[in-house]
Amino acid sequence: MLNITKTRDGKKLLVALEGRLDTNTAPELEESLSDELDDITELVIDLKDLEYISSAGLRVLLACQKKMMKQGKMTVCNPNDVITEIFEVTGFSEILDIK
Amino acid sequence: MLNITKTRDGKKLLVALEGRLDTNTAPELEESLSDELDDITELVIDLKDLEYISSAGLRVLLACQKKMMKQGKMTVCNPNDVITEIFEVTGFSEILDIK
Amino acid sequence: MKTLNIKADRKNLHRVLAFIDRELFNAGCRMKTKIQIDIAAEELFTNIAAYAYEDGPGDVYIDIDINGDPASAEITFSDSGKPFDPFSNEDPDITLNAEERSVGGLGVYMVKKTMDEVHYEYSDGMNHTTIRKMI
Amino acid sequence: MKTLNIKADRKNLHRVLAFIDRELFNAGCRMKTKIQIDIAAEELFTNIAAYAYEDGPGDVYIDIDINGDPASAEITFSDSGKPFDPFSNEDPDITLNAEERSVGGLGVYMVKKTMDEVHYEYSDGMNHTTIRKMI
Ligand SMILES: Nc1ncnc2c1ncn2[C@@H]1O[C@H](COP(=O)(O)OP(=O)(O)O)[C@@H](O)[C@H]1O
Ligand SMILES: Nc1ncnc2c1ncn2[C@@H]1O[C@H](COP(=O)(O)OP(=O)(O)O)[C@@H](O)[C@H]1O
Repeated sequence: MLNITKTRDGKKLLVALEGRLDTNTAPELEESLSDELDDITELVIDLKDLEYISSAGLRVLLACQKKMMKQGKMTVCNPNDVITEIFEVTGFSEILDIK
Repeated sequence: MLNITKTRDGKKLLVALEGRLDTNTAPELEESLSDELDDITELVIDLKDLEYISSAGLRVLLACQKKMMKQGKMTVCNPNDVITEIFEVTGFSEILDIK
Repeated sequence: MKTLNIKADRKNLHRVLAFIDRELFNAGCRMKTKIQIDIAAEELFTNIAAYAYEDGPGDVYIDIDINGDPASAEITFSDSGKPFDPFSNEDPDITLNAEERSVGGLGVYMVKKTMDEVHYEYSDGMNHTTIRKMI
Repeated sequence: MKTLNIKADRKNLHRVLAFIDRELFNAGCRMKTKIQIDIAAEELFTNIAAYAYEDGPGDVYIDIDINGDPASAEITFSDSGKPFDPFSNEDPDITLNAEERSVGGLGVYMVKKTMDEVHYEYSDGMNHTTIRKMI
């Protein structure tokens, strides 16, 4: 299960994820953000309540990062221990701006 | 999340539960069984893949047990450690026929 | 110590558990203990949601503190609803058979039985209900 | 040792994880280790679902065995799809920046990096892919 909470403030979008970003739920996030990012210059993805991420989830984060590099910036915050480790071993800690 | 899988064999009904039987999902089980039990004489509830049960879940099991005592029998099987302990401290291990 | 401030609404149960689980996770808690603590937290939170406030959901503050060696999780639910000590309820008679059993009173009883310690206090106009369990 | 026999269909992922989690739970596994093992199992199972069988989902057998002191979980995925050693793939270049990075090849790499041991064997017409992790 994945809960996605989006809060928009002008050209800034905060996306809070809760639950699991896995092969079954990653398409939901992709879908939920697809129309939303066009006029956004600052994207913040809050992982505080995200328990779990698999490569399907990393793929969506990478696609967002690529898009946002063209039009502004993206920050990822509050990953838990397991997710921090996943970011490290996959090199995503170098690619993403993690707070 | 709760997955309910029902398998009917004449007057016997096997209900396999998977996930969590909590305050939010217990009504789903109640609803799912409400029309189903009328002509059943043997009800088996398989808890093998049930992780979690709260008092809301016990309430539904008790209601099923009361109904089935009038018309046949009910068995509950494969509870995990946590659920076995819950059955013990609440006296449900005396009320239910647990396999 | 971490605190979550949330509306006492049953729909928020998964947020409450996500908050608690994160702290238990960081403390290296075992799966079984986590599930027991989650069940106890569900019982207390849904009772506050159901009974504490008469005119729609009020606030609940949930504090979690992990301390000691061996480590314990101590979780306090605070609400400003009507004063009520859940642990003063009479225990249900668990020796009754199915026909005689009613369905009430099991939640708080499960909390008492599965936690290592429970505690209630009314102060500053608030109910403070605390559970403690070794993790 | 416990075995689950299931169709290699992504929709069955939660059943695979429920099966694995139950054994980890009974063995007193910590939450963090459980999540790491679940992620690795997801990667291997979804790869079999995506690539192993050409004409619709075939069977997968999942064995889990917990042994040793300190205890390890050893999980083997067996399928009779096309012979393929996932651990022979070249590792992705994780030093590339976002623009240069492609999205493939991360799954198996995560498994290698987060498990204590991985192993592949083709025998009796089946792929046997094994992971081991101390719990
Ligand atoms: N926070 C609370 N505020 C007021 N009354 C409460 C509160 N929690 C529990 N109660 C009362 O205690 C009773 C027993 O609660 P519980 O053991 O959870 O069982 P149940 O909710 O199934 O009746 C409830 O029926 C309710 O009358
Ligand atoms: N069980 C399998 N059978 C056949 N090919 C596989 C299998 N598992 C993985 N592969 C191949 O290995 C590649 C890398 O897999 P993986 O690391 O999971 O990344 P991704 O699936 O994102 O490409 C896949 O693209 C696929 O070509």
